[in-house]
Amino acid sequence: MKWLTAERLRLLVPALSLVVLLAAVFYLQPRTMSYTGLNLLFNLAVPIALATIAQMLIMTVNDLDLSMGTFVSFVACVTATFLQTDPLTGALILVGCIAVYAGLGVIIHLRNLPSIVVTLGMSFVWSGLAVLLLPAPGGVAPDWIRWLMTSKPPLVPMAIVASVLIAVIAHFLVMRSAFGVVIRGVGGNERSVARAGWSVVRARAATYALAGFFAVLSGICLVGLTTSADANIALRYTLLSIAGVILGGGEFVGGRVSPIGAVIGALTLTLAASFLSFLKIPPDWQIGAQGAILIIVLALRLILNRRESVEKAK
Amino acid sequence: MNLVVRLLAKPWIWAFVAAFGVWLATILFTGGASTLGLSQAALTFAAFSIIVGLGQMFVITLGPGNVDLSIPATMTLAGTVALKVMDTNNDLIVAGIAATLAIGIAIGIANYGLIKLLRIPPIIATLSSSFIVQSTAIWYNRGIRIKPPAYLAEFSTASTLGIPNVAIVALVISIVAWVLLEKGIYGRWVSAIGQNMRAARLAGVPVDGVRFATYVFCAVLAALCGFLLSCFSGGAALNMGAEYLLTSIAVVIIGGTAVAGGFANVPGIWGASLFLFLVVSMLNTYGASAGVRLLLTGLIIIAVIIAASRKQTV
Amino acid sequence: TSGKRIALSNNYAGNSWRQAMLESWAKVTGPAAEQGIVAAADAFTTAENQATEQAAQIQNLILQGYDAIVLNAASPTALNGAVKEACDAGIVVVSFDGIVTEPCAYRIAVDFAAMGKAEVDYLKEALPEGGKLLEIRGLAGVFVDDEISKGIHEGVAENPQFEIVGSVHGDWAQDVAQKAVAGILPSLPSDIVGVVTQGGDGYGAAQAFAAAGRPTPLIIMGNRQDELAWWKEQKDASGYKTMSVSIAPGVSTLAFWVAQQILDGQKVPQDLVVPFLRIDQDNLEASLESTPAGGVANVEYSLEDAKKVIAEAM
Amino acid sequence: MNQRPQDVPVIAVDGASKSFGAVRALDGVGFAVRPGECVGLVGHNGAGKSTLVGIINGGLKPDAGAISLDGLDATGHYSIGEARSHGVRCVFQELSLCPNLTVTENTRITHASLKGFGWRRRAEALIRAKLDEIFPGHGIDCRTAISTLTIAERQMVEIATAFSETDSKVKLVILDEPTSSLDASLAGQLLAYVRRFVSGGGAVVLISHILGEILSTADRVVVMKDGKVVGERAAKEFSIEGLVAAMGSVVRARDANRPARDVSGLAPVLEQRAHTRAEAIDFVAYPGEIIGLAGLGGHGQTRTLVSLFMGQGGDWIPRHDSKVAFVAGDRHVDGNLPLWSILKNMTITLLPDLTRAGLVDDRQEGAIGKSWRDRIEIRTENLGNPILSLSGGNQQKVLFARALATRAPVVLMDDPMRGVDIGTKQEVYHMLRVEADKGRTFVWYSTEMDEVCQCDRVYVFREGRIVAELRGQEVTEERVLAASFAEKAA
Ligand SMILES: Nc1ncnc2c1ncn2[C@@H]1O[C@H](COP(=O)(O)OP(=O)(O)OP(=O)(O)O)[C@@H](O)[C@H]1O
Ligand SMILES: Nc1ncnc2c1ncn2[C@@H]1O[C@H](COP(=O)(O)OP(=O)(O)OP(=O)(O)O)[C@@H](O)[C@H]1O
Ligand SMILES: [Mg+2]
Ligand SMILES: [Mg+2]
Repeated sequence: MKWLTAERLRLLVPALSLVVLLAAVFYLQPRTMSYTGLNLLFNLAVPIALATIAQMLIMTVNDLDLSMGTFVSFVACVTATFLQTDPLTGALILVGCIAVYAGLGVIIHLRNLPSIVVTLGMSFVWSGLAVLLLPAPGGVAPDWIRWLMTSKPPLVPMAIVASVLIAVIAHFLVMRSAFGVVIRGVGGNERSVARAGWSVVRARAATYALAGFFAVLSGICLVGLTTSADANIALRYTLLSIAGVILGGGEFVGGRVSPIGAVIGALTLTLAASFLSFLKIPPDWQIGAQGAILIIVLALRLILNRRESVEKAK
Repeated sequence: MNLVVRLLAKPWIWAFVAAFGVWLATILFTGGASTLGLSQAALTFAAFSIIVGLGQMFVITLGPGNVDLSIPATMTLAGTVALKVMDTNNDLIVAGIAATLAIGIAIGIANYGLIKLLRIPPIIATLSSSFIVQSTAIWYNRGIRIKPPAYLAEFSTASTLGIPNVAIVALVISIVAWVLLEKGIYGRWVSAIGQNMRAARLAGVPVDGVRFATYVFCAVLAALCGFLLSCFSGGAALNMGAEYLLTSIAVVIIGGTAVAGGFANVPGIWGASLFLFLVVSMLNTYGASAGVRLLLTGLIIIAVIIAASRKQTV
Repeated sequence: TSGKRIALSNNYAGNSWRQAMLESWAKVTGPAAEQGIVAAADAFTTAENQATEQAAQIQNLILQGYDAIVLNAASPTALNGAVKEACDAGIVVVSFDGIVTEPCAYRIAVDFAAMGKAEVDYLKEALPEGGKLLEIRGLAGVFVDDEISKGIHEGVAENPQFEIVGSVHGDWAQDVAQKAVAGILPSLPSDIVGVVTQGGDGYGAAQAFAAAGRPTPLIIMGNRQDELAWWKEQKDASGYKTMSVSIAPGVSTLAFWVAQQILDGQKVPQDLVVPFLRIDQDNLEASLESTPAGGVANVEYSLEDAKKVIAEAM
Repeated sequence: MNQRPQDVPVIAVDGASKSFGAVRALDGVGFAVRPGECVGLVGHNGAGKSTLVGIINGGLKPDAGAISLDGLDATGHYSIGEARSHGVRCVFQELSLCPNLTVTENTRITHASLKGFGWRRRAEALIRAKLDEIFPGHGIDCRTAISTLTIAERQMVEIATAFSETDSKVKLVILDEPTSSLDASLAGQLLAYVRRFVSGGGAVVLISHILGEILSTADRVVVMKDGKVVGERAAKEFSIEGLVAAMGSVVRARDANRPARDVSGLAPVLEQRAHTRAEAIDFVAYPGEIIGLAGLGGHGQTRTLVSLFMGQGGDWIPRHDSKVAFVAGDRHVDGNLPLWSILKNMTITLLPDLTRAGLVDDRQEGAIGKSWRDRIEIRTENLGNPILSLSGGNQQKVLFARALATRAPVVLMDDPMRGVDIGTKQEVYHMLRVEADKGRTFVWYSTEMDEVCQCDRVYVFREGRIVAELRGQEVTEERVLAASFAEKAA
């Protein structure tokens, strides 16, 4: 089985879990097997998928972003306020945010700081800015994003179209493009990339900026779905995005990531929650069941990891 | 002079410098009148972060990706169960402590079981188990608040020679942790595993045993902290651990422990815990709004980290 | 309405108020379903207190074909997208406690601002000469926190004899409030006459004052049993006087009946107001008696109560 | 002065000095490479070879000294980028590929000009052609990730990448111990290619501790010692003994192969059954033996050693009387604990013996560290220095001490002499003999035939299993090679 490379194998597990979960959901609730059904199942996964891609980019260079959730919340606040009332200022703020991300990459590299600490600090900063901007929930989504997120393309619902698009674009950027090779190289062996004459600072800054860009998209899409924002709207995206990357076969260190897997991971996580609500678990255990399902899905990786190691041994 | 240079080289010094700075800024506001009260309050509340921080420190030292996110849920479960077991009865204190320890040990075993047997990355494994633990706490007593036995309530809120009892407990635990880390073979092993797990294994370190013990140790400390906190605050609440998720990680890394593992230090946890409490007090004292408070907390954390960092040496 | 199915979408279960709310729901809807008044009344809770997660949950409830969704929302605005989808699918949405602004939904609101103002009105009576106040707020960035605080500040503006000299966020959690108050207390003047709160935090504030060795000022209480019990203790010992304002968790049952009435084809106004639960010096004992140890003071509603509330609003 | 083009050095450093803290790694070195020559660079561990390479490569800035490229002064603005654009390439001793990327993608990392539409196709063609040219019949799939390749294959890829050209011509390639992970036949292919490259006008700097290949391949040999150049002559004028003398160590007379040890009546100390379906020989070790594991690189020797080690347990409960100790060869991956001091690195395996009631006895630890430092001459004044402050060879000695200091009756060695200078090797060989005579068993995987031939008994590996066992006088280069290639040769 030559075609079953380690990389493909890594994709297979998340894909398989998604299919199994989807089959289970279809079985439990046949209503979901429709255009609107699928859209409702998956549309809130779109911003999560974008945040997951952003987290994945950071993880590509062996870093971790603990401020993802607060950052997306902040972007959502900006989108629902400035971007709506004063698009130019709003856009400038968002561009500024991306620049801040690039700056974080530079500082983390130059001062040799652990990304976890810096982003932990940043999570307070973004959260503070969001609270200052929107002390109480509110704001209104700009019409164009509202239109985009609720548009109904023929045959395939928007949620699926958007997910596929995100996966394809991210795959091209990270796995196929010449730029993607360099940033994955930084994750794999930073020293050798530097020795080959690349500026690792610039690579890291670019990666962070790109991650910031995807996170900004995530915040905008989120507001498009919810119609308004609050300062805590996306806090759980931090852990969700990390879980999505891992579920999708990515690893914390070594530049081993899979954008398609990450998107599938995000979809799987969203679907897992739905699956549970279709199961009608007693309220006491609804939270626990989410933990259980995470464990089960991740345990699936075990079986295939075994295969992978057998493969390697050969 | 020499002493100053040596002190400045210590990784934990910056946390203390920062803590002292905000302490000074706060008492200056009242012209020194609040010195004693503030110091006592700081010691009291820092004690809880110190106890969970110590456990988290050993886990983080195990190397990249190791972190325990089940600390808040463990605290909650231990607090609720222990108080229900004791049921305000002074005679059952021993039973309550036994229940606390048993819960810590059980959760530690479960966490490492997930990590080892199912090969789930620790960050996700402990997150998943925390959901289950949280559900158990909800199911167990539905958030009913039971008062601690009078002895315990008295002990945990009183002071000895002006030092809060909880701070003394934290000090004792810290000394034990310091000896384990700096003088004991266990500390060596943890540090070796954190630097290079494979090399440590090939050097004869019982990797599984040490990692297992560390996760159990961390969970036991979390349980103990939950127990103390619920006695201190007059009852366990279902959300009482929530703020210790980020705090436990933050005190470890602000305290100068290497996020990448392999290097830990105990004094820094004290500096960082005091700092985190004092910075909020300072901003409250100066009347900062929630947004500004969060913003400044984040910026101060980043500033401390940058001050403590060294330039990248290529 | 014997064929109709009603769902409760709840965003948080991590404190005793929410637990009491879920219990009231089960207590009232269980018999209603048995008697065939409705076909089903299921409760759903999200794992984390997040608007995005709840939005996904609402979308799932739509897919499951519920006829009505009773909603305690994580955000007044961020769920509007999902609520609109539900309305478009012909589902009745009744929000309570955490209400939503989407016009198609019904709202059972508590006038939070009035609640805040009532606190100051009481203080005006109890402390005619005025004085310095400490404010304990809830969770930053949340609608309820903002509203209550607004009411309080309005009240203080109208009564210049009062002055708020400090303000902290207690996140509606007793231990967080205790910590925040302990941190700011040393730097506050010693002549604090009153503490205005948002409920759930009064006991923590009392503990903090006691720990700092300060005389206990007049602390407005919430409806947790430990707050009431503490108040009773103080009252018996020294004639301590205060009041308690809160929302009864049983309001979930009112929402249930309102939803049932709407499904029954009754005309119901879009906006209903429920009075907040107020306990005074003279009805303290009675309330305390009916409150389970460690629980929350509560009122459950019957179909008749609901009809009365609706009729009053017409 | 009128110089012919081939006399203008591709690169020349003059009076280069470099210190790392108190360590003076380079001390006024003059070094030049001309087109069309292969310069051999030799010296004991820590002599400063890698540091010199770093300076030529642009990765390290010298504290003093001048650098010129093609006769033009480049001092001050010399950098990695500058070096690369002048066609200077480097193959580092420790592999510097990205393990998560494929062979093709690694080529892209080294060649910044491979970009834009269709870069992948171009990169693949480029690297495949070069691999075919240097190592005919290599059998490497360019689309697989580096992490799935064996060490030898990775080394081949790295070498091929360095020699491949895109926009700028490759003028100088520095090979820092390129053959340490290659078996004899691959090393031969490489050295033959180096000669071809040189005769085509390229320049090569070859660093190796295998002096035979230096003498056979280089035109000129530069000898370094303690940060200085102490000898420089045409290769023909050197003999191995002469080179060693110049480096400052003396070659000991090689022990003649000894008769097979009589192991009858002894109980084996370690055994492992072959568990492959294919025909294979079981592994057995008796007290006092030095057992060699031979065969081509990457045919299961390391895996066998690791499984012998892991098979002894100790994952959960520390073993107080562990039967085995391990000496890592790939020290960055399997050996070093990089944050620690030399002392802590040395005593980690021994630690349970130095522990009472869970607490480590610092005094005893220090004493043991000192005695081992003196016994195997680790070049450091303070054992409290970080392990990474030692040169590669000295780090390796620390790993040796780590294993030898224990009471374990069996020592497993995973090609432990990689990058160790010849003087040190001789000392270690001697030490092994002495320990073996005392009854210790050594299981020794080595890629160097010299070392294999010193063993009492040799297991030859092919495709993950043991295919031959040679004893005593049977242990000869020819027999080992014959067994390694048996099927292919047929
Ligand atoms: N980055 C560094 N930091 C500290 N010391 C260093 C560093 N690099 C080299 N050294 C020291 O400089 C000296 C020369 O080292 P170098 O690596 O150049 O020796 P070498 O000849 O390559 O030895 P080997 O044959 O063992 O590789 C050694 O003593 C080494 O410890
Ligand atoms: N960042 C660093 N800090 C301290 N020492 C370093 C650092 N980088 C390299 N060294 C040391 O400098 C020396 C040269 O490094 P290098 O990695 O080239 O080893 P090497 O010469 O290839 O080793 P070997 O002798 O096994 O071939 C080694 O002793 C290495 O440990
Ligand atoms: Mg070297
Ligand atoms: Mg070397």
